[in-house]
Amino acid sequence: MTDSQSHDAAPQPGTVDMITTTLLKNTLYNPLRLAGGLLLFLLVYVAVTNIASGNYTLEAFVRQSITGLAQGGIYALIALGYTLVYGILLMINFAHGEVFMAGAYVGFFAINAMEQSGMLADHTFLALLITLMVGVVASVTIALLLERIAYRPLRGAPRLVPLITAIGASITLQQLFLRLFGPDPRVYPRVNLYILPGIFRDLECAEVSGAQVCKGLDLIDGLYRVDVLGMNLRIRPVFFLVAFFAIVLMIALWFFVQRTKTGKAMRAVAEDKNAAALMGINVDRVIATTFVLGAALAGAGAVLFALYNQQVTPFMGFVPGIKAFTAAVLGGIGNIPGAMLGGFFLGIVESTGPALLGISSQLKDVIAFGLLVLILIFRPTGIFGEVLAEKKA
Amino acid sequence: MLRKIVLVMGVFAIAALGLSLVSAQDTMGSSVMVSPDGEIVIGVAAALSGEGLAPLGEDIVRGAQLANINRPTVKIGDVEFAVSLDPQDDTCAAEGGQAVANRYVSDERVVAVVGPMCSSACRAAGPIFDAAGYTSISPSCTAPDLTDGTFASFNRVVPTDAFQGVVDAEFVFNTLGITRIATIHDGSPYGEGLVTVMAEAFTELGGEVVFQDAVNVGDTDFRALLDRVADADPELVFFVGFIAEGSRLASQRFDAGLDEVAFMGADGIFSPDFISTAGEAAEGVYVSSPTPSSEIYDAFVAAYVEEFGVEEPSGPYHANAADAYNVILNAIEAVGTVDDNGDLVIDRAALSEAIRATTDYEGLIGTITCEENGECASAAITIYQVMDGAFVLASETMESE
Amino acid sequence: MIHKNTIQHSLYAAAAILILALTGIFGNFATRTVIGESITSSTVLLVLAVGGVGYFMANRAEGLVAKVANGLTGSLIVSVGLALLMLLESAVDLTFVFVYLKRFPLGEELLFGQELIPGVLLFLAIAAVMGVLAGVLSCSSRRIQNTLVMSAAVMAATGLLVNQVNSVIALPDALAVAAAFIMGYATLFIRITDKIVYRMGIGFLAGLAVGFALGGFIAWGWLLDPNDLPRILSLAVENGIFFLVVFGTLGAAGAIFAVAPANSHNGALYVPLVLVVLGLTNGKRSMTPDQALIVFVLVALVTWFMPVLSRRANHQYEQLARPQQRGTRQLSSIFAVAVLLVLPIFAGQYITSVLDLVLMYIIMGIGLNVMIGYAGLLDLGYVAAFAIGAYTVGLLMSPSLLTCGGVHPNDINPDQIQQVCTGVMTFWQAWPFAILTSGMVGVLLGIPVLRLRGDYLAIVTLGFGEIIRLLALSNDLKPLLGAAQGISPIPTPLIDLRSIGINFNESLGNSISIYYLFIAGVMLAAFIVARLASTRLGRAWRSMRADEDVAQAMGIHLVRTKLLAFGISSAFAGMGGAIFGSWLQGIFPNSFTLLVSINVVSLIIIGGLGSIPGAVVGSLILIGLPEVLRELQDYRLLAFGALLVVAMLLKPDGLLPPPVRKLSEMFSEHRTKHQPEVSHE
Amino acid sequence: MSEIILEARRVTKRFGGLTAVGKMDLQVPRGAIASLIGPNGAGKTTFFNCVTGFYNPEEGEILFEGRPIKGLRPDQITQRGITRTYQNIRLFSGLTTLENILVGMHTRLTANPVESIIGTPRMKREERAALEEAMQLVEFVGLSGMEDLLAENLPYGLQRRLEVARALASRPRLLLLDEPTAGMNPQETDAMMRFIRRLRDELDLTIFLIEHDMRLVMNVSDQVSVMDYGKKISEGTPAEVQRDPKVITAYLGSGPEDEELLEDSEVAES
Repeated sequence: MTDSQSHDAAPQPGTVDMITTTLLKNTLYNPLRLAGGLLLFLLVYVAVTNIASGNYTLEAFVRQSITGLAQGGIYALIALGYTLVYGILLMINFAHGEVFMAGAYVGFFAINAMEQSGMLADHTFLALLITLMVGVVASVTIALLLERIAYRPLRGAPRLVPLITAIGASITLQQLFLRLFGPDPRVYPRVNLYILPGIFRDLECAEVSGAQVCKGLDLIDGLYRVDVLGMNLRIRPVFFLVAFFAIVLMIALWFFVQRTKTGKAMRAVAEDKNAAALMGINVDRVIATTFVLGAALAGAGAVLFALYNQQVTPFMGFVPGIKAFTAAVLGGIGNIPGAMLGGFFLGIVESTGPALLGISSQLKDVIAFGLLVLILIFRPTGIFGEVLAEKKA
Repeated sequence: MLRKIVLVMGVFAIAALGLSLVSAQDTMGSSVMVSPDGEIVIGVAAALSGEGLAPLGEDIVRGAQLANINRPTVKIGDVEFAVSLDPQDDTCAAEGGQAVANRYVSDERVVAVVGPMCSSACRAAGPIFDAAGYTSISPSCTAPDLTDGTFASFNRVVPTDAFQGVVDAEFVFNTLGITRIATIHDGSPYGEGLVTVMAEAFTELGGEVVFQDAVNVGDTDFRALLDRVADADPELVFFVGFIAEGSRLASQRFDAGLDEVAFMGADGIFSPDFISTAGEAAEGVYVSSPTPSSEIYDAFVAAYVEEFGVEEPSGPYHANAADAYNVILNAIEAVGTVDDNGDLVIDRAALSEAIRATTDYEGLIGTITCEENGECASAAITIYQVMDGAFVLASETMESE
Repeated sequence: MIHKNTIQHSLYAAAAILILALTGIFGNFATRTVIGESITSSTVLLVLAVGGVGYFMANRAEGLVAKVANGLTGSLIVSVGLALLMLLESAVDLTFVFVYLKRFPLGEELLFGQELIPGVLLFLAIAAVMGVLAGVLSCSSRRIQNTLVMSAAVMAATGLLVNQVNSVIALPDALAVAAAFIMGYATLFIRITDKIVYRMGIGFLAGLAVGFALGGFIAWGWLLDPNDLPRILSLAVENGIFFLVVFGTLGAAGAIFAVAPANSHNGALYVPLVLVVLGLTNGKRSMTPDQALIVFVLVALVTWFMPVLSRRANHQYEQLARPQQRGTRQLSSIFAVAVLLVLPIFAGQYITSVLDLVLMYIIMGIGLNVMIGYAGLLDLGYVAAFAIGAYTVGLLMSPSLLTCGGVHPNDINPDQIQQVCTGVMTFWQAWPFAILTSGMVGVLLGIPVLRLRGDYLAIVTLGFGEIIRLLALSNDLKPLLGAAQGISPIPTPLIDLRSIGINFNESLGNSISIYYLFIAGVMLAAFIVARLASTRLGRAWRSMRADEDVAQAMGIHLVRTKLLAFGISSAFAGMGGAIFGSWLQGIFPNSFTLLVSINVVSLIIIGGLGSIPGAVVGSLILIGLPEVLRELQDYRLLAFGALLVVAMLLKPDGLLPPPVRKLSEMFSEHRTKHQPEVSHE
Repeated sequence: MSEIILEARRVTKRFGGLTAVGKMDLQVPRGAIASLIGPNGAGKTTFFNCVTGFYNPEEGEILFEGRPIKGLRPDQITQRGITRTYQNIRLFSGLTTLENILVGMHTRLTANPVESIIGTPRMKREERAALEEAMQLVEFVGLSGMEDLLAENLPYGLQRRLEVARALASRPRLLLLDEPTAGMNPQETDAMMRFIRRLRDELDLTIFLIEHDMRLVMNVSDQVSVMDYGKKISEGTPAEVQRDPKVITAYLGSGPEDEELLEDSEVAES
């Protein structure tokens, strides 16, 4: 409707031109962004020199990226929970890392019992499925209790108050598990889950009564040397399993939130709790559902994590919890694909960054948080986090 | 306004006057008095909380407790005085060491202290014990500079890192014949300190440290770091830190293709918990430890297992703690006097001297002779290797000169 | 008859208690005696669990029968839960899962040495009795309940703390101090004048009388052996004048607090009580039953009469003229300060070191209040500024790359260090640098996050905290910051007044002397922040917190105002960090964890956002309590976490939220006070 | 009429593809009560936001007292002498009546933090004078006796008055009122009408307001501008505007369906 009036305005530049010029202008005229840009450039320069001088090879990058992929998948699964809860309640559920830990812990008792009874060896897949379910149920239970005891009574309180209860709940859960189950790490059994013997004909073969029997790919505990494009890689299928799992669950979650009735109710509650209540939505129930969804993802992630990292301790949730929250913010908190992307990004940056820049691995968190700051300088609401964040901030 | 200022000044003046008067009078008790029905209290400072630290601290407390059970009294002439322990958590950190030291020096009944456990805690506790005229014997503070004469109160019955690091380097270079190593520590003063000594000694011997890095406590995924280690192509990975990180590194090294590369740790992971946590990955791992292998030591461990209902000691320092306890008791017996009321009087300065004058005490960790600077560990470093889920001797015990 | 929620809530409580029981808590505390040999911490815990639930349930019903029924139900449900657990424990081995049950089997503690079945029955019977008692108790008047519960609680707490808080004050000293205070207090019955100065004078005389009497008794040898006097009474022999001044002052304090507002009155009255209790248990490792009884009775008496006394004091205070009221308030705070100043002499090194820690966190709490409480910027990386303050002091006070002209001290011949490292400063020189550096780094860190709001800011600041710690820890910066070894030794602050002609040369080397530095820091911080908060900048912060856009539209320069908040707040952290570094005489990067930031944020929110007294209370509770309650051992952090949750659920605004500023009252008061002066000018 | 205090020249503000304000021209004479009316979503509040610096218009020029103010930050514009109130009252919660007004004086106070800390006599004098003036303002807007109430605890009508008092505290020369009578009953509206006149007459202010209540607009305004779809469609005295057929169509003709969306996005962005 305004087009008719614009004939006397300067001719509109092309879209691409406009974007580049505004970007340049925005960057050059903003000292902060300029500084950020320079720093980013410096990082890239260091990385490039490292690669050029042969200190860092593509092979190392691919190898480290693969482990980063798994770590990133775990971050993503936890981050989804953060993002969901944040989207609806605008609160940082600091105890989410402990929800993750609870899943892994209780899952341990399940898988341990099944190992004792021999079920793990006989029906591996079923046993793993049960462990996963147990882990999910444990996480969900803890999350529901948390919501009911620590968060729901404070729904109208100032925003910092639930943050403190969340921190308190986080410490309480961590210490409670420590006091209940002891400080020594619990160790998941090593699980061999063989799949697709038809495709992987020459893997895990053994002579059984004179005949060559091949069991196939060991999905969980397998470690294979593969030569791809001249790169000598060590592949653990479980890394890809984790990443795959994270992506599938993310997509499922996305569909759930976008398409189902409950998902729509969740979005409505996120927009405006009062209005949603007036529309006949049971806000408490929707919020509880959100916690359940987030916890289920965390619980599933926890069991996967424990399956390939073995050790489970009461403290295992804290650091991943913080990283996952970083990932959620990186992607734009409240945004489902954003959390996912943030998780993978963080995982890969953490594992490739120190070597790429040739600095101590101690500083990997510095790289992760530094990138977070840099990204937030350019996009204050995270990579994808525009719509929701601007409205709520 | 003026009135206010005058009032405030007045109060401050009174307070200052009181302060100077009372504090002038408040001199530290230079001796301890114990009545015949009282107890000689010995503090035990160790980390009783914290992931991976609590088992080590608990081990120290148990060592002292067992020594206390074996020798529950001090005999002065023909009078016996009971000894009791006062264990406190030093959290293996400077703040904890400071708090614990303040706790002990404000309790006049505490005669001496076994501990603290970690070098940073020892460093923070040192000035406080010094000022109060207390004396302490640490079973596990290994930082070399603790005995450089700064602290009059500090003694230890554990070999310094300067020694352990050299022994480790010699073992790797001479016994194993390895020339390329990578080192990793956990960012604790202990880890960083020992790794630095070891790396220096190893380079001096003619070896090459091809990669040096550190892990963050609490992290779970060290695969990227291990991948960098693998790229540097060492023959052995030397890690100093505690059980949690150690067992993760040991397990994850296979994912990075370090199957053929030896893995070695130090006393921080010398614990059955390391083996049970790392599982199969612990097989073949070398661990250096101040724990000796001798008959009296084996008997002590047997008593320990019996007393506390565990399968094995949860850490490496129980013997050092027990020896520290006994050295203190010996010193008390040497300097304690019974006064006319039948009370035991222990002069703190004399006690401190008596401890440093300890010669040729046959302890669990070897023959203990204290030097002027508080270095009491004539003790030895022994290197073990994990075989079939247990620590077995990998080398002869190496005695210090 | 039974309240509709009783069974449900008792079941919740039972579940919580069962979980605690599974941690082995009962056995863990069984060896720690509270009163005599028989009553242990775990007895107290049991009474709390079973009786407490019964009492709680009984309280919501009306009438004796209903109360008893509810109490019984509550107690029985909890105890049946515990009994079932004991039966389960004896039947199945739970120790693989619940490792602490191995060392501390539940049955060992709760069966009272009986066989399983008789023991369980006995346990249930005792629980039932406790439930009935709880019901009966809740039937009595509020005042009786308060008195009984309070006395029992103080008795148990004393028993727990006896071993920790030791050698504070001898009983004769405590009684003497209390007597002087009470004499002064009693002068409120002499109604000559309302003028506060005269009141004080009368109180002083009363105290003086007590002092004279005591001094006389001591001199004549009627009271105590003159050669073996406790700390305060020995002054009578050593310095009679000063002794009398002290007692007179105590009496004056009593007279002032007798007409003080209810809060300060009550607080002041508890001081002699606490002193006497401390005197009673002085030098003991545990409390005997008689001592317990005395403590119980004393506390009961004070609690019983407190409402009456406090009402009267408050009433008297209200009757005073405005200037007299102000005088009373000022005087009582001056007395409070005086108590604070002499406290460490009696408290001893340990308690003082706990107080030092508390004070340090108060400084940081006041500082962080600027960020969170006033400006509304959620900062989870406050530890960064704290660390920078500590490191700056560490680097400037010891030989380092900074002070040795860029040469590493290890590369310098030890004999020449003095000549080369000319930059080494004293604490008093380095302190301002530390404060300034922290403030500046705070501003610098603030710049990139100016546009971020709320939780984005939280995670970025958290990141900054971690970045600073990791940089300090990293091998890459080892030559400057010392990596894991940190910086040590750092000299302690030295007050050397000899250059200005006063013969005073004292090193603040221990917890007691550094206490005064901390006190000075707290006062400075409180003064500055209170001033800022009540003037232009403070209003700008608070309006920004309420609505950033409108604040800007009201002419507030957001960037400048925010950066000032970052800078000032960080400067206080730096101030605390600097003292911390030289107190510890060394700096270790592992001191600067996220937990420090979390502690500070929690304490100001628990205390009440934007409230300086809130920061004090929050710090005492969150930092002081866990430190003193070392008896709780590993349960400390668990209690800490639970406390955070419970405190927020019960008091979302914090314990001492800032009062609404009554500007118009201040204004009119000011006008009446200054009107004549203005005309005079 | 007399000199022009506020002048907008071809001001354009777009949100993505949506032009909320398009080539808006407007002049407000000094000392006038000028009104801006228009259907919901016409872009009135957006225009206000452009004037007060919340938005930076893509095109055009805004002059205040002859000097360009486009692109200045809101605080700079306040410093120049323009303040405003809000459609949905936006007081500082947690601050008392007096404190809210004192915040309004922020630009006029000069004490820097150091002076505040030291407590210099100058700063104390300034604070005292500010408090005195705030008390007078409280009296002026009729909030006496409620000085120490928290702003959020005031009754609705009084909150509006406090918002005006806060705006007045910066001693503006141009006051923008965004729907000052929204949510008020007829009596309150009448009181507000008198109040607005008093503001102009007693404080020598220029007032520019957005309003939906036609009775008020037609009663108090010296000049009425009408906006629709982001453009000015009419301007003049109340009587002239009332007769303008374009205005009648704008109000009676049904707008497109995205009208509400536009309004929503305005609320959301502000």
